[in-house]
Amino acid sequence: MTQPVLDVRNLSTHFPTRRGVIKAVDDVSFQVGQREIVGLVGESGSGKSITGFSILGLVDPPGRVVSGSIRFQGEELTGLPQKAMRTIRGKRIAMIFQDPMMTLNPVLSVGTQMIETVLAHDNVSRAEARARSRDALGLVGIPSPDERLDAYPHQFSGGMRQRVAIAIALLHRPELIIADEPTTALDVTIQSQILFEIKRLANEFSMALIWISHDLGVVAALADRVMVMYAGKIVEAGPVDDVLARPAHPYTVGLMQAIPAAVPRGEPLKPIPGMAPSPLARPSGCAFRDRCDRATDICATPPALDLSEAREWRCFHPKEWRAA
Amino acid sequence: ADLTIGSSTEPSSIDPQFSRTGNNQNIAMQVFDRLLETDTTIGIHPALAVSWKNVDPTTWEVKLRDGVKFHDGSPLTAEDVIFSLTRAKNIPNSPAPFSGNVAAIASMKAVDDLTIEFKTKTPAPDFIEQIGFVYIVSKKVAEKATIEDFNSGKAAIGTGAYKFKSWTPGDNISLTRNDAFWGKKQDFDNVTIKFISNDASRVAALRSGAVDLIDAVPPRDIKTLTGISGLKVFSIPSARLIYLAIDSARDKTPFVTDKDGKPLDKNPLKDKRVRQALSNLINRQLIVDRILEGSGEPAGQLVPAGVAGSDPTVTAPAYAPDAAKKLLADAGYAGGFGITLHTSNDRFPGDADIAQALGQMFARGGLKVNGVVAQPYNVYTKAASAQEYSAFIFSLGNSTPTSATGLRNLLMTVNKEAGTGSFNRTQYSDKVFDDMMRQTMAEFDPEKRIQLLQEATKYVFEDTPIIPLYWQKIHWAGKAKVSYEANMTEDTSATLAKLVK
Amino acid sequence: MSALSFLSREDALSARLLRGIASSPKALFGGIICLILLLTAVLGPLLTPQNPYDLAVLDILDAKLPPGSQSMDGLTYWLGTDGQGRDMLSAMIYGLRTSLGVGLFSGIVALIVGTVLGLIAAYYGGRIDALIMRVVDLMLGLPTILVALMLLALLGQGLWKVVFALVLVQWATFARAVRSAALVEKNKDYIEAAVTLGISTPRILLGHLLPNCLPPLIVIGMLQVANAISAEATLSFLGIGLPITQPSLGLLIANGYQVLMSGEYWISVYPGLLLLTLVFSINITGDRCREILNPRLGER
Amino acid sequence: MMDAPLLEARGVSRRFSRKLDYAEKIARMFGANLSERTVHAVDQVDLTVNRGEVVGLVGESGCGKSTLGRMMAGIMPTSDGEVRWKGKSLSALTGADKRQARLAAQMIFQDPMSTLNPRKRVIDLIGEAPRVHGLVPDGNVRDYVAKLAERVGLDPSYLDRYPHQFSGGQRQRIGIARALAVKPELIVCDESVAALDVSIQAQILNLFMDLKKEFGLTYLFISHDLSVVKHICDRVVVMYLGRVVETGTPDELFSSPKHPYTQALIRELPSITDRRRDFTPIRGEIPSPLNPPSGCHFHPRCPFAIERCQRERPLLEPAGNGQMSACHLKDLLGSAGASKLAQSANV
Amino acid sequence: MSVFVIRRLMQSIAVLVVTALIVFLGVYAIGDPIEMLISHDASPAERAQVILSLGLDRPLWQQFFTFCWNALHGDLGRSFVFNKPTITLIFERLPATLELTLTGLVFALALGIPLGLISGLKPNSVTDEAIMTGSILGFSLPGFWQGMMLIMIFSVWLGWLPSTGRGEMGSFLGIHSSLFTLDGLKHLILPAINLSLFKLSLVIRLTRTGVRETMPLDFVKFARAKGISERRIVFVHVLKNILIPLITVIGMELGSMLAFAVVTETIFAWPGIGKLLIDSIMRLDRPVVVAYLLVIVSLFILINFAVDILYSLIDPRVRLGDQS
Ligand SMILES: Nc1ncnc2c1ncn2[C@@H]1O[C@H](COP(=O)(O)OP(=O)(O)OP(=O)(O)O)[C@@H](O)[C@H]1O
Ligand SMILES: Nc1ncnc2c1ncn2[C@@H]1O[C@H](COP(=O)(O)OP(=O)(O)OP(=O)(O)O)[C@@H](O)[C@H]1O
Ligand SMILES: [Mg+2]
Ligand SMILES: [Mg+2]
Repeated sequence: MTQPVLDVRNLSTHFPTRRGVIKAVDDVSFQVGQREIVGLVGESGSGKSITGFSILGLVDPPGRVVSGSIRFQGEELTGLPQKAMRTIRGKRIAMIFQDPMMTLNPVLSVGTQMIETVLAHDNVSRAEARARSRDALGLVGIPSPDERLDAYPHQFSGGMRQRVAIAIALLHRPELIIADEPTTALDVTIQSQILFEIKRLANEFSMALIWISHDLGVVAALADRVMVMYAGKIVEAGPVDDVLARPAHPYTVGLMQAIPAAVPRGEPLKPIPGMAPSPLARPSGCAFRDRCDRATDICATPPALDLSEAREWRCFHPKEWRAA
Repeated sequence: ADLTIGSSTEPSSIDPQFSRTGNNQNIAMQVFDRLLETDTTIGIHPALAVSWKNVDPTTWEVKLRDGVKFHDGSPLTAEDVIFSLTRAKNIPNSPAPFSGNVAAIASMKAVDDLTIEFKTKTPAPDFIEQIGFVYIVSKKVAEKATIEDFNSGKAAIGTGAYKFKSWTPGDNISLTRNDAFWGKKQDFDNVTIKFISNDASRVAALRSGAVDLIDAVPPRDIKTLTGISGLKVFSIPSARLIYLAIDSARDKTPFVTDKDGKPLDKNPLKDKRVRQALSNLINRQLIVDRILEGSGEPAGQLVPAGVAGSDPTVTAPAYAPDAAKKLLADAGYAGGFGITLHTSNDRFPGDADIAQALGQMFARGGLKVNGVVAQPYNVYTKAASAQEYSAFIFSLGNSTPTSATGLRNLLMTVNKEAGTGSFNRTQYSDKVFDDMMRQTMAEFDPEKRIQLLQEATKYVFEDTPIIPLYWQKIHWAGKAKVSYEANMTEDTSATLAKLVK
Repeated sequence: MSALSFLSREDALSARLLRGIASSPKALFGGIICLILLLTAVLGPLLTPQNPYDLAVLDILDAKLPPGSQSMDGLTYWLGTDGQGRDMLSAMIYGLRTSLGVGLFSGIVALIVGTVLGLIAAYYGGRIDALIMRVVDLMLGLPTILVALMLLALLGQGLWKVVFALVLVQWATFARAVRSAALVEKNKDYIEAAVTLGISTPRILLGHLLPNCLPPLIVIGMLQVANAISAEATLSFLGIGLPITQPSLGLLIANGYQVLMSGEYWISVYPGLLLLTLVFSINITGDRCREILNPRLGER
Repeated sequence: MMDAPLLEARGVSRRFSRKLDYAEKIARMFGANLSERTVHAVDQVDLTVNRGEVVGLVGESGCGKSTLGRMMAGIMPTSDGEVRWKGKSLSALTGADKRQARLAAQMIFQDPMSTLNPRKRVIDLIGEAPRVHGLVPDGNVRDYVAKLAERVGLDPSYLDRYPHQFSGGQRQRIGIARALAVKPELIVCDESVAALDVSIQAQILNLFMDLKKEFGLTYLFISHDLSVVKHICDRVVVMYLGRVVETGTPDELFSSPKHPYTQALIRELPSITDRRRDFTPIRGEIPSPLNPPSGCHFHPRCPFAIERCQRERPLLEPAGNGQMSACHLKDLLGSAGASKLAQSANV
Repeated sequence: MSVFVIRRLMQSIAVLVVTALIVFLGVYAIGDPIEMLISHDASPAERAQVILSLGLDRPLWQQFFTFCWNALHGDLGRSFVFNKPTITLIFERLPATLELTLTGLVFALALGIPLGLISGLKPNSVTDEAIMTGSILGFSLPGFWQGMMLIMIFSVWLGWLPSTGRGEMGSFLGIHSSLFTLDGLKHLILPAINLSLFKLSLVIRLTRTGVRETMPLDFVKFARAKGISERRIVFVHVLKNILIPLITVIGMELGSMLAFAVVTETIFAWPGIGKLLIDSIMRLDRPVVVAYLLVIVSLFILINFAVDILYSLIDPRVRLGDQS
């Protein structure tokens, strides 16, 4: 196996607050291979975004990465000085955010925001930077990109803005893109346009992609591999076909059964019982224990990551799983 | 040498005839001259007029000084004087015109270049004093000049000791010495008058060395300034009387109550004994010492000794609380009554404090002081003139050589046509006094006139129409290198300053 | 956002404020000082050696005595006396009463007036809104001094008139704040939900809209009280404030300010320091409250 | 009037226009190019909701779903057309009848936090309306609210808490209990589950279904999530830019959509059974309702648009199987042909 | 834009008329100008003459309409005291006030923005606490007391700076100002500090709040994710956003500084219009008071106009002419 683009090991990111420490990301390990698209799913607050920010060193204070290692193309990112980190951000790892209305600075023209990104990393002339920005806009399917460079974000629709954000991410042909729910705020038809573009471009530029989403459908459509997060931990991971066809962790099972398509029309849905624990008061051991119908006493101790070939899960009682 | 003066006031115009108020006079007297000039105790002396003669009761002949030149080099002639006195009546929009000073003139004639013959409408004994205070402008220059021409300096051509250079409104006026001046040669080449209205700032300016001389030094700073080496204080008791006006003419008065604060159906202040009692309750010397830091002279009449008309037998009423109590008891107010005092708070130094001190003294004397209300002068004066108060503090500065004008305006019965009682805010009225004053004003013999004035003064103050408190002492302060002639007319002028050799 | 919402706690307002103040030493200090000053003001007459308002007990013979002097009748003037022979300590405590009273009272009245008008403007919109807001603009544009002077002329001098003048210049600030808060709240779904539930307009205005506009108002109110105290002091400085026989802190400073350079510093400096402490501690506490209530900053 | 539908919209339109103010009028007098700007949020919509039915309303953001929902619930007046409640026009109702009709149609909103007044306790949030309307005697409010709370799955011991002390799903339950408290017959759910996690969403949807059975409620269910609509609705109405473009039962609509827009919507819906698929998005952005395209609003984005689509507004007409569709193409090709054409063109 | 201009014009006219009316009535209510103007030994005849020549004998409404009529012809009347056109009087002194306020403003901005940035970027640090406490102090000190203390300390005790007047004037590019001479600058320092201390506090807090509200926004994080330097983020991305509220407030404050320079000008004997106003009120020089307020209100309007235009330059989302 070739060296992974990203190799995260035992990553923990904590937020110390007045009421206690929030373990937003808790001992998370995963890898992203070359040209691989990895989906990261989980319910709200499970730590998906913070995982993404941890990789780029963008966790807002008071939060910080407390332990673990993040290796990008073999290079350790944790503990890297800001300056060195900056040469990686935007250049080799790019990120796209959830809300297209908020990611662009409203008072700077799109061109400015693109050109500065070029100039931040490459020592080129402004004209050259502008040309590259224009090309990037063209790439994501924005018509008459030259004129649009002088426009301001508010003159774009949500979908267009998200494309601009993608164009910015693509400016330096990064090796890895982290996309944090970039289509959640968009309409179905626009979402599908964005998914289409991303897929095409990832392929074209041989980029690796981490796609964060709470929508299993989107991940299914896009990803090669999927990781399921619950309460700060990855509870299950594996090839997308595999995981979705035969989920092992009860949480993944519950997640898949809760969607309307899982039951015949008009039948009651099957929600996971209970609610997610508060990040401040997670039960010891398996955090899903209280909501799990298979839980036994042993679940009060933390389950180890179970590695079975390409699949992995953290559960004492996985749903029966046989290798394909 | 140069002189920088920090002045509390600013002129409203450079046109010397525009306004008769002190701030305008201060500038005018440096650039222009009058027929007469006053000394520090308001005695009059020849200036542009060298002599005058009363030919008959309605005819006067005035001789002008020879060799006087305007700043533009042209000589002063009778025509200029006639022009100036005519002009004084017709200054457009003048808020305080000299029209009263020239009202008596029936006709003027230039006998020759330096002699003028005046005819008056009625016999006017003080005629020369009236016209003597009008500033003389150059006919040639002023004839077509507007007020703007004066302010810009174009028409500010006088005969005075200094030439007008420039005026930066709100900031300063600058003057240069007139080397062709007819009078005494001045010590200063250039004079800058800075306008610093805030008392503390003005004092600070002197202390920090920004100015050489300041006027209107607040009494409370005298002690400090005297103590600072390199600074000097120049003081004089002025002819400005601070008094408590008493609403004695009306049957009911708004701010006197019984002891519980209920209105009285009778005005106690109508009773002379009550007024005297109030006067006796006041410890004038204490007020002067404590509130004014000594900057005052207890008063019992309108003008201080030294000003014509002052009667030496009328002294400041003594502090006599026991006598006062008796007087009150006699008047039927043994238990006292309630009273509210009113005062301005920005008109003269310590005005609000004095009212409070009076309040204290009245309270000790058994009265119930319902309040002491201090207001800005603009608000206060309107209400005071509208007779809205019962007992209120005012000041009256006497700038004429005798007390006649003051008495006429303050204590004679209000009569628009006769022009008497224009500042009689309490509507005080006494027939006998009115007659005495009329007789005085018609008297040509100066000696006799003064005697009559003294008699009238004695008569009227017997009745306590107002309660005189004290005459203000006024101060200038300067650096050691200058000396200043403190004067009763409260003038601040470079002509009064000298360089100490 | 829903993941974070447990952080933006909205317990009872008072609890949040208290907790917020207690968590900042600076604000706690300010709050305690405020309380002490408030208590002093309330208990004033019990604490003072002299009734500084009673002209009969004053004696100008005692005027301008330096701190620590003895009076004729054996009283010690710890902070000296003023130009009327008033014990400065007593005068300052009474002055504090007046200043705080004027500030609080005018602040509260202005708050009520401003709130009602602001709510009306926001809820009804259109012409009523435009009219009220133009008046607000005008009020905010007119110099305080001119307004106060005009009022003084019309009404005469006195405590209530100063209060009235301060209300007049302050209500506009509240009206503007309420209006902008109400415009935001008005569009929230809970108002629409109330409409759907058939709840009457007055009830919606007072029961639903108003309580939600309150937090910024409380803060503005607090800061306005500090402002009003300062404003009253400035008015007094310009000679158009309170009756001189019942000096507020501002008036004491103004009186003493004139003798500041003549060496009698205590007449101005002590009340000045007290005023400064008062306004400063209110501001410091109010400031913290603002920080706590600003939803975009959240708690530390 | 037993057979009149519970709620019916007839040719309902809603325009939001910003009138020119005096300054703009003056400017126009001087020749400035200004006109009133009008948003046609809802444009001549007919919609029937029968008693006991769950009608789904889908469409993209800004297409007028909420506006239509509000008009149906009687809290927003119509610009044109009328809304009939049990056969009677809402605008003609007065007094007690009007209040009755208003209370009978309740609304549940998207963001559970912002629909709850943060300064009120649960007991007041739910209890206020029944109390002021006199539906329950004052002394019984707590019992009444407690019962409702229990019914929607809230612990009645929480009644004295404030909304922020609840999770998103619980807040939505409070909102539901509040609506139920005035004994409505119809509930308009405006994106009521969109903000919730899938699992919570499932709980709430189940609750809706239970309540429907228990109280015989009727729902107008607004959502942009087709899979949800498909699951719980008896009939689906698809809107595009203020107009209804297609209606039908979910089974029919999802298996054979007639309108090209509906087809695209359904096709682009991601699903977990459909992995690493290729996307074939419809081109173009959603046009602004400020100046919608002429003719068929969808024509600029439609892969099959013909010249007529630009000119003429297609009417909502039966398209077989009880479906209705507003598309010119079915006239040309026949209803079956249109969808076949659509499918072939996109593959 | 034209709509914007028209709307502003109409509103301005209404505001001006109302201001004139209120002030007219107000000054009339205060007192009788005659009492203030005439000399203390004036005779009744003189008094009558003055009343007549100033037109004070006519009923108030007539005076008001005459005034309005003349105002329409650009004549705002003549000062009772100075017998100068009020406009001349005001414009003679306006430069001094403008000089003072602008210097004060520049001072407040030049010091306030950096301090606010420092505070906001390191919230709750010792520096922040110090700056914030200082700024509250700035709010709390009554202006007159502060001015007095400045004079006490810097002029009287230390003797470093002059305390009164405007100092020597220089001229540069045809502009007369005390900014161009050393003496003039010295005179300017204390009053400018006095005037600006309050605004300085305001600017500090606005900037700080702005920074604190802007820093957590997505676009800042996105800019970081692009690898932009922190400097550029603060000085371009954040600052430009902060400028928007800052400009609004500064606009308002500049107006009020102009109007309320009264206290400073009184204390420092600065020959500006603030002092003219207070003097005119005290002397009941009604034409000056009315004209002053009309000029100030017009200035307010002009400043607001300029602010709106500046606003639309900085914030591309704002389109002039749109209501709210
Ligand atoms: N600034 C912060 N301070 C304290 N806790 C935080 C902060 N940011 C995030 N958290 C906590 O970290 C946890 C993970 O948050 P994260 O944003 O990664 O969730 P998510 O999975 O992305 O959720 P969503 O789907 O809602 O975006 C949450 O429990 C959240 O409460
Ligand atoms: N009060 C209003 N004033 C002006 N325009 C409005 C108003 N309410 C809605 N609109 C406009 O009407 C159109 C339809 O809005 P509506 O809220 O009904 O859409 P929607 O389908 O519910 O969208 P979403 O899915 O985003 O909720 C939008 O373009 C909107 O901008
Ligand atoms: Mg997230
Ligand atoms: Mg909606």
